[in-house]
Amino acid sequence: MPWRLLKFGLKSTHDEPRFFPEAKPLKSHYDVVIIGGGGHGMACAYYLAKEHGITNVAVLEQGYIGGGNTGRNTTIVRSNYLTPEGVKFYDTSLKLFEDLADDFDLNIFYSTRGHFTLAHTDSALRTMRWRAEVNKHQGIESEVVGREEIAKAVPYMDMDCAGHAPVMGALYHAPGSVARHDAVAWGYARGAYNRGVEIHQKTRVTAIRTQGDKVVGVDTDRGQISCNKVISMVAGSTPRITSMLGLRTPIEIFPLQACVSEPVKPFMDTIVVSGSLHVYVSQSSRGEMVMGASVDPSVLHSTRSSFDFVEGLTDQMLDLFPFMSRMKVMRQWAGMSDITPDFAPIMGKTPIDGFYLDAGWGTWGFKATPVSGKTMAWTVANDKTHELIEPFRLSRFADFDLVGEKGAASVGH
Amino acid sequence: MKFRLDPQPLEWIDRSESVSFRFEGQTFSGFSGDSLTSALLAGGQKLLGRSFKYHRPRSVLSMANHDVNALFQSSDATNIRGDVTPVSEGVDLRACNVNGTLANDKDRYIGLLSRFLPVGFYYKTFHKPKKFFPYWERLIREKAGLGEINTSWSATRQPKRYGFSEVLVIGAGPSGMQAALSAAEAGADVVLVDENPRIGGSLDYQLANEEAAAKVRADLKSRISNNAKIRLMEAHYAAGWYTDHYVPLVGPEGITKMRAEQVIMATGVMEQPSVFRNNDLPGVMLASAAQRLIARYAVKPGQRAVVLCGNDEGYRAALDLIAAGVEVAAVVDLERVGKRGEWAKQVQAQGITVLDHSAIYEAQGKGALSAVVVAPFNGKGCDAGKSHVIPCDLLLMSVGWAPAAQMLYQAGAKLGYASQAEQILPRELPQGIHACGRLNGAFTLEQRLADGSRAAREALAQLRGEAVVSELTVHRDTQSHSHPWPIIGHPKGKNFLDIDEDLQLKDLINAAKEGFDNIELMKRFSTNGMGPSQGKHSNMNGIRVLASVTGKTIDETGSTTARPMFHPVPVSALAGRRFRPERLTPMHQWHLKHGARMMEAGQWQRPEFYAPSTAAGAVTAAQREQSIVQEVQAVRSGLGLIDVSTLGKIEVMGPDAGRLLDVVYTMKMSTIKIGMTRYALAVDDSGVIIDDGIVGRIAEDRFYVTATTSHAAAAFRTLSLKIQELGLNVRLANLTGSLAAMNLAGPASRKVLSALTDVDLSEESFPYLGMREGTLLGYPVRLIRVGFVGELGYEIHLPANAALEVWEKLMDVGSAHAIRPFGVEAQRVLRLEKGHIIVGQDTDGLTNPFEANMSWAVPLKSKPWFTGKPSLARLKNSCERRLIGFRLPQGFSPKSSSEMPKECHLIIQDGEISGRITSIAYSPSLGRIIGLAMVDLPLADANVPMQVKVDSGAFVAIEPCATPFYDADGARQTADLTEVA
Amino acid sequence: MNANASPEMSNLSLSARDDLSGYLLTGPVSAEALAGSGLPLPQSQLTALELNGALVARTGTDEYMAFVPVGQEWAGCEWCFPRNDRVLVVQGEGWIELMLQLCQFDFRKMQPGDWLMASVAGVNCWLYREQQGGALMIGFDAGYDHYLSEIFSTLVRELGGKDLTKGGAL
Amino acid sequence: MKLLDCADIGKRPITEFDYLGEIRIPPSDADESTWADYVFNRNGAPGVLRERWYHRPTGRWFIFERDTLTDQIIGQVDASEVRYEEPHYEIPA
Repeated sequence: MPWRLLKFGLKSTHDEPRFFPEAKPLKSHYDVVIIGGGGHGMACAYYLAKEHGITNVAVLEQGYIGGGNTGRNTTIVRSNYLTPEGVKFYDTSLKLFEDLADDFDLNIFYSTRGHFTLAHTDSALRTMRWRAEVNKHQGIESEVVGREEIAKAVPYMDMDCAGHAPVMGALYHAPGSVARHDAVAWGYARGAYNRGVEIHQKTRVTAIRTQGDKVVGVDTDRGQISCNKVISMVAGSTPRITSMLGLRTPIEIFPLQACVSEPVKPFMDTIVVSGSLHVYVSQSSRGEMVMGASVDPSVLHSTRSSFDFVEGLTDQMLDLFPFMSRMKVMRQWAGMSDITPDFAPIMGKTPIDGFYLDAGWGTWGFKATPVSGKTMAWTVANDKTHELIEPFRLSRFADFDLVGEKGAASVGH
Repeated sequence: MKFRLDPQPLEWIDRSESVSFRFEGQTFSGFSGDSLTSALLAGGQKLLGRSFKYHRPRSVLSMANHDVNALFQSSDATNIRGDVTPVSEGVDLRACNVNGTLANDKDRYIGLLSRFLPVGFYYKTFHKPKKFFPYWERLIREKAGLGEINTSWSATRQPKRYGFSEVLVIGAGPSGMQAALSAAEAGADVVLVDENPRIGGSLDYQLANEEAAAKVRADLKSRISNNAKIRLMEAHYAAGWYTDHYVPLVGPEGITKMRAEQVIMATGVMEQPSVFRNNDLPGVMLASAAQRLIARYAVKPGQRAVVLCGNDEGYRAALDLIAAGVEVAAVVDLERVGKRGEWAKQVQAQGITVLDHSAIYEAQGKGALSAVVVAPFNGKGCDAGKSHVIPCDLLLMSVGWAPAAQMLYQAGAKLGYASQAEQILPRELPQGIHACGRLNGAFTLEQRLADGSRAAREALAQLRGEAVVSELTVHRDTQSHSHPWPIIGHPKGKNFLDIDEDLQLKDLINAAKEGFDNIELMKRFSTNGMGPSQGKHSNMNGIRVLASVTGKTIDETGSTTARPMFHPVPVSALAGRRFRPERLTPMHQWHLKHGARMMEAGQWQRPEFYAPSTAAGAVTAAQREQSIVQEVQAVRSGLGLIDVSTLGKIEVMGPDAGRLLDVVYTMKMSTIKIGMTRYALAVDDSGVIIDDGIVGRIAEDRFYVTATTSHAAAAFRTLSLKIQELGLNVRLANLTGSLAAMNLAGPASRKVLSALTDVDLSEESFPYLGMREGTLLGYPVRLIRVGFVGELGYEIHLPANAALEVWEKLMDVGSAHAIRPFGVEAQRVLRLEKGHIIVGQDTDGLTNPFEANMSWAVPLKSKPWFTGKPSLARLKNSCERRLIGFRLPQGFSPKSSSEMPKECHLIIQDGEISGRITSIAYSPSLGRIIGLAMVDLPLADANVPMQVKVDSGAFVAIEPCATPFYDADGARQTADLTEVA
Repeated sequence: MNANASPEMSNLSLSARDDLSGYLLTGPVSAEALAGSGLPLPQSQLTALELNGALVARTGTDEYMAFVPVGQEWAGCEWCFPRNDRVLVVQGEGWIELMLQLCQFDFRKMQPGDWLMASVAGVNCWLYREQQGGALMIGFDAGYDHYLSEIFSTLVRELGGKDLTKGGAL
Repeated sequence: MKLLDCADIGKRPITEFDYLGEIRIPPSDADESTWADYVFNRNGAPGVLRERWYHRPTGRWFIFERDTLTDQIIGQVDASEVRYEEPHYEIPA
């Protein structure tokens, strides 16, 4: 029972503790500097402090906490990926998500809804079965379902898609969930702050200083810091940071757009994704339909919106949900997806001693927030890449040992 | 009590045409031209809705498309905005988000709990214990959202169109009308757009009773309607500004996507509310809302009014109330009447009491305004001790404006707070963007007109490429029209800052105290400005509160990102007509007539299989399986014909043609002899297989290339890219649509075809993998002996307009050999029997040729260069898996399909995933199930039975075996089988 | 936008040009082959010329698209390939309003004799305004005929015009 | 929607183009790390890139210098400027 609310009612003042620290000057030295105050950055600081006792840490955020991709994604959490290493990684994350509210003592509205990935062609259905089989083998709840099961969960969906490329089946992933993305960043930030970590917003890193191949400090627009461990957790800004060190990566930045409808009374309890129609939709706890599609076709370092995005999305959406034509789109925005050639992240140590990378999060970063924080904290604390993220090492490209996630993606559409 | 006024000079309603409709079960009648809200008010219905969180009674606020508390729903629409939606005969409306009825909303008691529901309360509770959260969540979700959706509604789509203009003027108020006229009179092609059904803007409701304005209005409107260079678009709002001056204009008939070279923003300003206790009571509204009700709809907004003024405009509103017969009990001035202008003098001349340095401390009333509490105000807060009550049923708030600058921000303009004007004003404007009128701080009629001409002058200069120094600030008013702090605290709260979201002043202050003390974090934690009006009447006050709490300036505090859409846009307008290109082969109708079940292949439609003509409609799985088997047997034993017109078909000509193909494909193409073809495999830079096809040589400098259906466009593009990159002397012709193609395959193919073509089909002069040109039924034709399905056969390529006739002739002549048309599914089985791969099925996004068991197609030594060569050189000795053939025991037929191995089932060894089935099918030719599997090494080479995990979870053993499974030495496709055995 | 052309009395019509055979010519000899057969030779790229019912567009350094009236003998040349284009024609009052629903181009600026290659309802097309009468020809691969003809037919009827491609159904 | 201002065809909407990314010249006889760098790594930081765009309706190629931060097209580059010789690669013995 929400007894907690009684206390608000009975007291006239509202003396809740701060989530984040007041703005303070930078210290001259920190043991660890985390660039990026989004979900991943805050999670890493949280686990460094909580699990490794490392608290002389500064999180440097150029904008505001959670203002990057953390606040711009469509908040889906799932683990029905294709490769064994991908499935292990995301499933660890999903299990961590389930306990975050308790860990933070903050309601992140983690709501398990079930997740349908629709297949409209034979080849798409084959890929669904491939993912289902790999998932099941690793104990993940994931199976190929036919039109009847889909109709039971989403009775209002037109499976014949206005007579064009009807839905043939879907990959159903019962643990698929959504969560309040801001709250995840706030929860981790508060947890880190309460354990002594410093959080500096409106602080932009302008250079990373090295001696030989070793990190020795960071320059910011609010002063210089000396430190021997720097972690880049900036997703869409990764190339700007890695180019400071002359570190070459395959990452390219593509805008990923999304939009919301005006709020309506909730009717959709599950998450629906269509591979070939390139759309995904779920209904937020406020009643808005949160809708997205694939990344823009060309590189751009911007979160500008485009009109042809919302035109294409709504056109495809009406094939599945004709009644949505009576709704209105209220707002559209964009994030900056750091895309990799094999649709898998780039994590762990780098050739530069003391510089660690957590990047390549494309359109799959939010769901990895807890596990990336945890494994990167372990990696930094031990200066050794955690075994769960070994397959995502930067050197895999030079070794021609790409992660197989791309295998399904390009075939599945 | 009469609410409808006598005819107003500029009213929009047509009194000759009454319109009746129902609201909450009651019948109302308005006039055509009324909005739903104005007709309801005219019918005495003041209560229009309930607030989102506390379900407090709500009515009119703006009459400018921000009234999110006057949202209605009908049987076929939801979230209908009463303040701007025209009445329509017979519509039956209900209020949104009420539990029960509007008058008796059972959720109205939530307001009493508000003490227990502070800002962000839902983050602080309901999550412990974890298993109860779903229960709480369901409760919260039921209360969430506004209008209801009926999921059986059909899709409605409104056509969209493109529009073009040299100068687009957004907003047809005085400055916008003047800007359009000045631009048009200087020769520009102008579009003038306004979201209201009629132009005039504030000229027609704020200055309706102004003598000086009448002449200006008549003059502007007549010159606009007579100017051929101005295209007027009323009742269209601009959804947002997008790259390169692309502005979608949303109207009742759908969207016009306007491309302009210059954009003049004359979007005006949005009146801001004052924040005081119960400022949300029905009867409390923005002054401009009352003026709109009077001037446009001849609706009397109340009987006895108090007007709260932070500027001159409040006095104008007071005069308009008096003219409309509303008693003005008092004018409450946040500063002093002495500093006001002419309108204040006229109000005093009418004996109206004016209370200087005063503010509204509290509004009172049960369900509607009945009185206000006025108290001395020192610019920061009220002295509650010296307050007094004034009974009234109408309170107008005229305390200031926020610029409608969303599109300026989207276009990249820099804006900043001008303390002289107490308003955010444009500072730097990007190329092609101009701002004028009240949006730019010009407030008197003269200033607004002069600013419109200025903006037009500068737009014309930029249009003509002339350098121009902008005089952006020249016509700005010297005195302010907004009060910097119309925000009054109250110990008992209910002083709403965001009326949409039911956010009280303390909620924002507390959010900042909890660390959410920057504008973006405060918005997300408190949800200020996240409601359907997107902060139009709450963002500015929100910035003022945060600035005061943090001690920063307005500019330092900044503002949240102004995102499209300006007003929510119907999905039916956004989606527009359904344009999904579909491409059909010349034999399409024939296929349909002969029972073909079509499947999508990119934009093409292709026959999947041919159901017996007896089967109408859906076909059972067994019928489908049987048709496919019969088609396969026809090809193996007699004759089959498949439409392959969807293949990519490209002619490559010129001295460097051979070199080009050597670069693009792995194997040497420049050594193909004239009249012969070769299998062509394409990989990308990283060595991954992306396409395969056939290359045939027509002449020394001319080749004919085919590519898979899905890769056809990309294949042509890659060839043309290499030509440009390497500067090769080659020409291309994309004949994918110009030529049709069909594959006549089967032992009788030579016999049947030779009767119809002048090409010598003998084995000596037309060997396997040969390519010959000639005629067929008099049409020019190119015949290729391809091996995909593994029978003697001829792929016939000819002009598309000749294809149907040839197809029907072949079917006719072939009937003697039991010819059957066959589809993609049968082709898949036939090619599988020959062990051929399908790119994209047997290979995935990472498969290289060595894994696909095609090292024979990778001549690393003999070719100096081909795309991907260095990658393949590296991958050659780091291959970790291989594609192998397998079969199931003769007669294997499981009870249920859950026991049958399927494509993408996994091969498991010692509990580890060691491979997957890529292709599997019953082979009619071998009478057993065969397939291909991508298997990890060393298992792939061990040549031992492998375990496949099937749907049921059981394991089925599969036995590796060499491919091709059928006619291993290829005798059937190379032998001279002139007679069927 | 000025009010829709009132449906009843518009002279907007949709018809088709089935009297043309299309060819793609490429390579150094193509200009010579065109001139040799009395066909017009456009000088700059992406422009077109009409002569005696034939239409020739220059689409590359030495690449041309030629549309020759059926029956007019045409020798062709070494690298000359038959095209399989369907050609629709839109003319009459409201043709601009129709095209603005399908193609992002300011058709008010398209003069007779202008050649344009753009996407129409998602299909790559060539467009040309005839010298006489200014009717707009829209050419595309005939595989899209079913799709595009239906769209044009619907739009023409919606704008009060007549679809003359549907045989007698006026 | 962004317009690309092209020689010969004027300003056409970005939706009529395919984006082929930054111009990259394959190195000849490259060692393994140089070649892997060419295949996979990109200049991902915001800045001016020379990119290829393919206009589908005309089948023409355009090379633009574009600032990937501001999306401003700085200029058009002639194809001859970025032409390269056919690379070669000998199998290490």
